[in-house]
Amino acid sequence: MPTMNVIQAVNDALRVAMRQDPDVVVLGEDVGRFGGVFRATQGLYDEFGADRVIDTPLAEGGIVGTAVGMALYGLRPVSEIQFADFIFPAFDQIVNEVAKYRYRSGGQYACPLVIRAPYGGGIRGGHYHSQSPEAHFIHTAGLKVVVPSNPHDAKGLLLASIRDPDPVIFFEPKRVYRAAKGEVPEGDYVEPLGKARVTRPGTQATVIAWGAMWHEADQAAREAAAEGLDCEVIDLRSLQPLDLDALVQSVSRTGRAIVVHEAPRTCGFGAELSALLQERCFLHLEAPVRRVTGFDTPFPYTLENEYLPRAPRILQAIREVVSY
Amino acid sequence: MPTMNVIQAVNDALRVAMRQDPDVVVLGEDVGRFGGVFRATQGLYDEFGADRVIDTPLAEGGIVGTAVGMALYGLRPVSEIQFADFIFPAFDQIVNEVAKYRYRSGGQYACPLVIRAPYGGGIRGGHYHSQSPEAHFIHTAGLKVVVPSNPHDAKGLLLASIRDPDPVIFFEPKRVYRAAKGEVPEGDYVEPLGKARVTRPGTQATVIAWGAMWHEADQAAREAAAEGLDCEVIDLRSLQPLDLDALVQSVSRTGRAIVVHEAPRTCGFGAELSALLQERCFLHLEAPVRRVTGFDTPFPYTLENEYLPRAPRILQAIREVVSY
Amino acid sequence: MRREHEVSPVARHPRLAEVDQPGFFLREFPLQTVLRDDGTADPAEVPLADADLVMLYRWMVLNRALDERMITLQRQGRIGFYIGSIGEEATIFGTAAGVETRDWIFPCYREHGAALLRGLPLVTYLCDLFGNARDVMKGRQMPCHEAWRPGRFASISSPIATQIPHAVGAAWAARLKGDDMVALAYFGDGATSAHDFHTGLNFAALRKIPVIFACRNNGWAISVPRERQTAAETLAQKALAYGMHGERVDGNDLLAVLNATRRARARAAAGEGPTLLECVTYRLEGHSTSDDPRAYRPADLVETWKRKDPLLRMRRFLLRRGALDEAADAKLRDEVREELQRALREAEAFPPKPPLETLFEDVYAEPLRQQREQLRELEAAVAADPRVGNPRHAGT
Amino acid sequence: MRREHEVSPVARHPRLAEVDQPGFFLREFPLQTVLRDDGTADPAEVPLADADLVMLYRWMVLNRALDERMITLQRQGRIGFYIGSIGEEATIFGTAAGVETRDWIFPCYREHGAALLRGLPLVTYLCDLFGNARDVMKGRQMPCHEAWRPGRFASISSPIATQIPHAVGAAWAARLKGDDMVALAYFGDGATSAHDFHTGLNFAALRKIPVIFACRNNGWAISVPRERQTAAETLAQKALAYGMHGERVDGNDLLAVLNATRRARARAAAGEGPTLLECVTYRLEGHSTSDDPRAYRPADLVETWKRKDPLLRMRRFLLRRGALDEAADAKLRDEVREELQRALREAEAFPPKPPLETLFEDVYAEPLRQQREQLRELEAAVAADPRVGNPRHAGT
Ligand SMILES: Cc1ncc(C[n+]2csc(CCOP(=O)(O)OP(=O)(O)O)c2C)c(N)n1
Ligand SMILES: Cc1ncc(C[n+]2csc(CCOP(=O)(O)OP(=O)(O)O)c2C)c(N)n1
Ligand SMILES: [Mg+2]
Ligand SMILES: [Mg+2]
Repeated sequence: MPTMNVIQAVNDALRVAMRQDPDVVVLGEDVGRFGGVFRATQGLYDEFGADRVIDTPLAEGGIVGTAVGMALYGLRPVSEIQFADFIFPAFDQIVNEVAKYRYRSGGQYACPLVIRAPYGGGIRGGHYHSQSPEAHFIHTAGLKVVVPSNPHDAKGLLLASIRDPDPVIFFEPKRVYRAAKGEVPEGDYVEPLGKARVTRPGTQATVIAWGAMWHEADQAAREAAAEGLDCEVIDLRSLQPLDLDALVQSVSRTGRAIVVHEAPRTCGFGAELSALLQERCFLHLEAPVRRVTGFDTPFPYTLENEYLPRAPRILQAIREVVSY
Repeated sequence: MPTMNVIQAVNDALRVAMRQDPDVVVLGEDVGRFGGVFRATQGLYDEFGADRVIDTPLAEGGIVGTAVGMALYGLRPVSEIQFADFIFPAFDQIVNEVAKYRYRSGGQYACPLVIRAPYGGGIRGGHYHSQSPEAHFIHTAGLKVVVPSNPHDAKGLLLASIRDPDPVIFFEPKRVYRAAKGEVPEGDYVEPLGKARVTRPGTQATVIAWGAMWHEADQAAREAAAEGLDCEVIDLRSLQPLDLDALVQSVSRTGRAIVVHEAPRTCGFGAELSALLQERCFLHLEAPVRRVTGFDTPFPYTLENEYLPRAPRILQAIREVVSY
Repeated sequence: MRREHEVSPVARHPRLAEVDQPGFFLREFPLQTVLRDDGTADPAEVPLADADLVMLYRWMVLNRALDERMITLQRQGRIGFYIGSIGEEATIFGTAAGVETRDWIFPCYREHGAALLRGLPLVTYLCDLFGNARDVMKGRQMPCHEAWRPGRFASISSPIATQIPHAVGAAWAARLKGDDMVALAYFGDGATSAHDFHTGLNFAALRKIPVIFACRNNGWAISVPRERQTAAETLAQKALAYGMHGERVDGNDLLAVLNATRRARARAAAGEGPTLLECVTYRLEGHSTSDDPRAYRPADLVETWKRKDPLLRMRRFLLRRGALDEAADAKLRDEVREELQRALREAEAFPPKPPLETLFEDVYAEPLRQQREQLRELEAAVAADPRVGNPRHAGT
Repeated sequence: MRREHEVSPVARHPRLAEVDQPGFFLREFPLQTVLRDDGTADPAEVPLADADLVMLYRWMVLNRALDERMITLQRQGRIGFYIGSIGEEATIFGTAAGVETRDWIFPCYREHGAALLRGLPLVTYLCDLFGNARDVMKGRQMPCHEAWRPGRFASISSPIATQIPHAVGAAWAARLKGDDMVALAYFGDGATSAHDFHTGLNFAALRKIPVIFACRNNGWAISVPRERQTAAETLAQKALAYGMHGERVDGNDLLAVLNATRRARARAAAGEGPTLLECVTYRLEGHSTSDDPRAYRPADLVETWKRKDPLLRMRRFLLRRGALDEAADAKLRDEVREELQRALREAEAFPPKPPLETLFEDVYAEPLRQQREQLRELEAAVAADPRVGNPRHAGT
C-alpha cells in the first residue's frame, strides 16, 4: 500500500471517483489548472479536462448554488470551499436549499453533493483561515457532516460521501494535511459514514475527538497512560450521522467522558455530545462530561497554541475527570 | 400603564429609542412607508422621515453590511430581517464581520447594532417562515442574542439592546406577536440583558424556555400543578449573555431540568444548557436534563403542531423527569 | 426618477448599430411589443397557429380563475395562504410556452401556471395547497411552494433568488451530458437585488450556460416599487454587467414574450449563451393573501394597469383575428369554471393531514437514528395525550 | 475573448455623446491615461506641485521596499505571512491621495500603503505583522490585516468584498450626520464576483451614497485570470447594472488614478452619487507568500507588465520634468532603506506575544462570564503545564 498524506489521499479519492463515474465533477476557486491552493485537485484538470474540473468565479454562493442544480440534474458535484471560514456566503444555499431540497419536494428531487472545505487552526491563519464551523451544519437537519483525521479515512470517507444519496459537508483537517501520513489502499474502497473508530481501548475515561484534534487526544491519552491513566480514544469521523452506540457503549463502561474540539465551546458539537451522553448514560456517569475546546472568542493569531485544545490541556482534563 | 401586544411594544421601543437618540436608524425590506410586513415600524416613517426609516433593496447581506458601516461611523442601526429564515444571506456579514469587528481591530472599532427578526413557528409558515436559528448566533462569540416572550420585556430588552455596546440579534416570537398582551410602561425603560426571570417558583423541576415556547412551558407547569407536580419556570429572555447563576441556583434546588425550544434538537441551544447544567449541577441532578424541542427535520406545514414542543409534550416530560 | 410603471411603454425603436470595441458601449433595451392596442399584430410576428393561441389564452383564463378562487378560499380559511399571478399571466405562459417541454423550469412562486401547462394535474396542485394527505410535498411547505418532477418543474423555496444558480447548474449539467436542455429561471424585480442573481448570471454568462433568466418585473417587491429596488433605468441592462445578452419585453403581451423566449432559447441552444429577459408587467393584486397593497400604493396606478390586462389584450387580438368569438369565449370560461369546481371537490375530499411518519421521511434518503427515535417519541406522545398536535387544546 | 491584460492600453477616445433615453445606452469606458511612455504629460492634467509629486513617488518607493523586505522576512520565518502590492502602487497611492484625509478608507488587504500615508507609523505596522505585544490588533489577525482608527482606516478581514457594504453604510451615516465624508472602498477584480459587491453597489447607487468603489483590477484572483472571473469586457461597465457612473483608468499611472479619484470624490460630495473606478494594473508577484504563480501564469506575461512598472513610469516623468534628478532619487532610496531598517529593529525588540488576557478582551465591550471563566481556566492550565501554548512540546 502506498503511503500518503491527507491531501494526497483526498486527491486520490477525487481521481478514483472521477474515473469511476463520469457524473462526478469538481468546482471551486483555483481548483482547475492550478490544482487548488492546497493542491487537492492537482492533476485532475489535465486528466479530466476543463468541463469536469471547473474554476469558478469568486463566489461561494455560486459554487454551492450551481452544484445544487448540477446535482438535481444528475451529476455528482464536489464543491471546494477554499477555507471553511469562507463557507458562510454559501450558508443560505446550504441550510435553506441543499439541506431541505429532498424534504420540501416530498422526495421528488434529491441533492446529492459534497462540499469539501479545509477547516481548523494551527497553521497561523488567524480569524479567517482557522475556523471550525461544523456545529452549524450538524444543527441543520438534512446534511451529513464528515471529518476525517488521517489519510486512510480521508480517502475512504470522501469516496463514500461522493456516492452518498445525501448532501455531505466534508471538513478536512488542514493542520495535518501534510503531517498526518499513513498507508492508503490503492483504487476504490469506502469507509461507511456513521461509524466511529475506537483507536485506543481503555477503561478509565473515554476521550472523543475528530479531525486534527484526534491527534491531540491520542497524544494526551498516551501521556496519560504513562501516568497510569487508561483512556479509551474514539475518532468520531462522521459527526452526522453519529455513531451514538459506540459512544454510549464506551462511556457506559468507563463512566467518564471528555469531548475535544477546536470550535468555541458554547453551542459547539461538544454540547450536543455532552447532552446525549448525559441522557443515555446518566446512571453510569461518575463525573460530568468534560469539554476541552476552543474558547469563546474569534480564532486568534499569535496565541493560537494557547487557544487550541492541545494535548497538555486534554491531559489535565483526563486527570481531573478521572479523579472527580 | 397601557396594554400592548408584542408588536406594539416593539414599535413603541423603536419610537422611544429614535426620539431619544438621533443616531438610531432602522432599515430593512418594507420597513418604510409601509411600516413592515408585521407593522413593527408603523408610523416611524411619518415621524422620523425617509432618512432614518430606510426601505432597502431585497438583500439581507446589504441590510446588515450597510448597518455595519453605519455603526462604525457612529449610528445605532436597527436592521430588520423580515423573517429569521431569511437571515442566512446575511450570515457571513454577521459571523465574520459583525461578531469579530471589535476583536479583530484590537478594540479600535466597535459595531453596536441590532438585528431584529421575527422567528419561530405556529403561524402556518412552513419551512421558510418558521425557523428558530438562535443556536447559530449563540455559537458565534461576539454576538448577544435576546428573545423576549412578552410585551413588557420586548420593549425593555429592545431598548437595552439598541443602547448596548455590542451587536445584538433580537429574535421576536411572531407566534405571540398579537396574542401576548400585557401592561407596558410608557416612555423609556430598559430590561438588562443577561437576566433570566423566574416566572413561576417551584420545587420539583425547573422548566427553562424563552420566546413563544415560554407560554407553552408556563401552560404545562400550570397543568402539572393541577396534578400536584410543582415546577419552577424560567423565562431566559437573554440567551447570550446567559443568566447561568439563575439556572444553576434553580436546578441545584429542584434537581431536575427540562429545556424547551422550537429549533431542531441536535446542536440546539438546549444541548448547551444541558451540558452546562450537567457540568455545574452534576451532584444535584436527580434525572438527566431533558430536552423537549422541535424535531430534526425542516419545519413542516400541516403537522406543525405535532412538530412544536407544546404544552402536552412538555407536561409528559415533566411527569417523566419527576418520576425518573 | 423615471417611473417606468407610470408611463406607457416606449415605442419600439430601430436597433442601433453596436460599437463593438473594448470599453465602448452602444446597446438598446427598447420595450418589445407585438400585440397592438387595437387588437392587431404584424402577422410575421404571430408565432403559433390559431388553435394553439386559443389554447394558451385558455390557460391564462384558467390561471386567472384559479387565482381568484384560491384567494377566496384563503379568506374562507380553507387554505392557509395564497400567492397569485393576476396580471402576470402573459409573462408566465409566454415564457413557459416559449421553451421546449424537455427544458427544466426553476420557478419563483407565482408560476404554478407553468407547472399546470407542463401537466401538473389541477387536483394534485390543489392538494398541495391544502397540504393534505395527497399533497405531493406531504404537507411540508406553505401553499404555492409546489414541485413537479414529471414536468421538470423544480422545487419552490421562499428565499428569493436561490433558484437562479440552480438553473445555471442544471443547464450546465445538461450540456456536460450532451442534452439539448435550456433552463428557464423565473424571478421578480426584487430578486435582481439578491445575492444569487449576481452569482447566477455571472457564472452563466462566463461559461455560456444555456439559461433563460426570465425576470417578471411586476413593479413591486411587496411594498417596494421597482424604482426603489435599483437605480438602473431598466433591469435588462443588468445583463451588461455580465457580458450577457439582455432584452426588454412587454410582459403583458403574450406573443412578444413568447417570441423573445424562443429567440433566447435558440441562442442558448446554439451555444451563444444565456439571456436576461426583462418582462415588464404588473402585480394587479396584493403581494399575497397576507398583504394589503392599499397601505402603500395608490389605486389609480393600478387602474392604469388594469386597462393593460394581458387577458383582455389577448382576447381582443383573438376576437379581431377571428380565432375566437364571444360564444366560444363564454363556453371556454364555463368549462374552466366547471373544471376548477370539480377539481376542488375532489381535492377537498382527501384527509387533511399526511400521516405522522411523513414528518420524518425524506430528511435523508433513509431516516437516521434521530429521525427514527423522534418518530417513536412523537407517536408515544400522541398516544398518551391526543392534544399533541391539536392546536385547539393546548397552549396559547 | 479579448484579454485586456495581454494587449497594450487602448488609446483614449473622445467622449461619445450619450443617448439618454430609457432603454438606450451609449457609454464609453476608455482606459484613461496621463503619463505618456516618453515621460511627458499634458500639463493641464498634472494635478499637484512638484514637491507633492515627489512625496507620492517616495511613498511608492517606500511601499515597494517594504513589500520586498517583508517577503524576505517571511521566507526567513520572521513573519508568518505577507501579501504585498508590488506593481499596484500607483493605484493605491493615486486613490488614497485623491481623497481627503477626513474620508474613511475601507481596505481590502493590499492597501497598507494607504494606511501609512494616513499616518500609521511604520513601527506600528511592523508590530502588526509580527503580531507581537505592541500589535495594535493584539496579535489577533494574520499579517496584513491591520486597522488604524486614527487614520480612519477600517479593519481588514480576509473574506473578500465584505468591506464594500461597510463603506456604503459609513458614507450613508456621514451624510445623515451632515459630514462631508466620502468613503473609499478597495477591492480586487475577483471581488466583483462576490455577493457583497452586488449589494454594496446597488444600495449606494440607489441612494446616491458618496462612495468611491476603487477596483484594483490586477488581472488575477490568485490563479484565476480576470477573463475567467466575468465575461464582461470591462469591470467598469458593471456600473451600468446599478445606474451608476463608472470609469476605467490606467492603474499604473499615478496621475490618471489621482485625477479620476478627485473627479469621483467631487461628484460624490456634490450628491451626484458613487463611482465605480476600475484601475487596470497588474499583480507582478504571487498572490501572497503562500502562492507560487509559476504554476499558473507564463513568465513572459509578467515581463510585459514589468515594463509598465508604475514606479519606473513616475520616475521617468519626474526626471524629465526636472522635479527629481538621479542623485535625489538615490538619496531618497537610501533614506527609505534606512527608515525601514530602523523601524524593523525597533519593532523586533518588543516581546513576541501579547499577554494571555488579551485573548479574552474585546470579544464584547466587557468580557462575559464565559470569557472571564475561560481566562482563569487557561491561566490555570498554563500554570500547571508550561507546554500549554508552546507548539514545540506537544501534539503533532
Ligand atoms: C431572502 C428573502 N428575503 C425576504 C423575503 C420576503 N419576501 C417575500 S417575497 C418578497 C418580494 C419579492 O419581490 P419580487 O422579487 O419582485 O417578486 P414578486 O413577489 O414581485 O413576484 C419579499 C421581500 C424572502 N422571501 N426571501
Ligand atoms: C469569501 C472568500 N472566498 C475566498 C477567499 C480566498 N481568497 C483570498 S484572496 C482571493 C482572490 C482575490 O482576488 P481579487 O479580488 O482580484 O484581489 P487581489 O488578491 O487580486 O488583490 C481568494 C479567492 C477569501 N479570502 N474570501
Ligand atoms: Mg416584483
Ligand atoms: Mg485581483
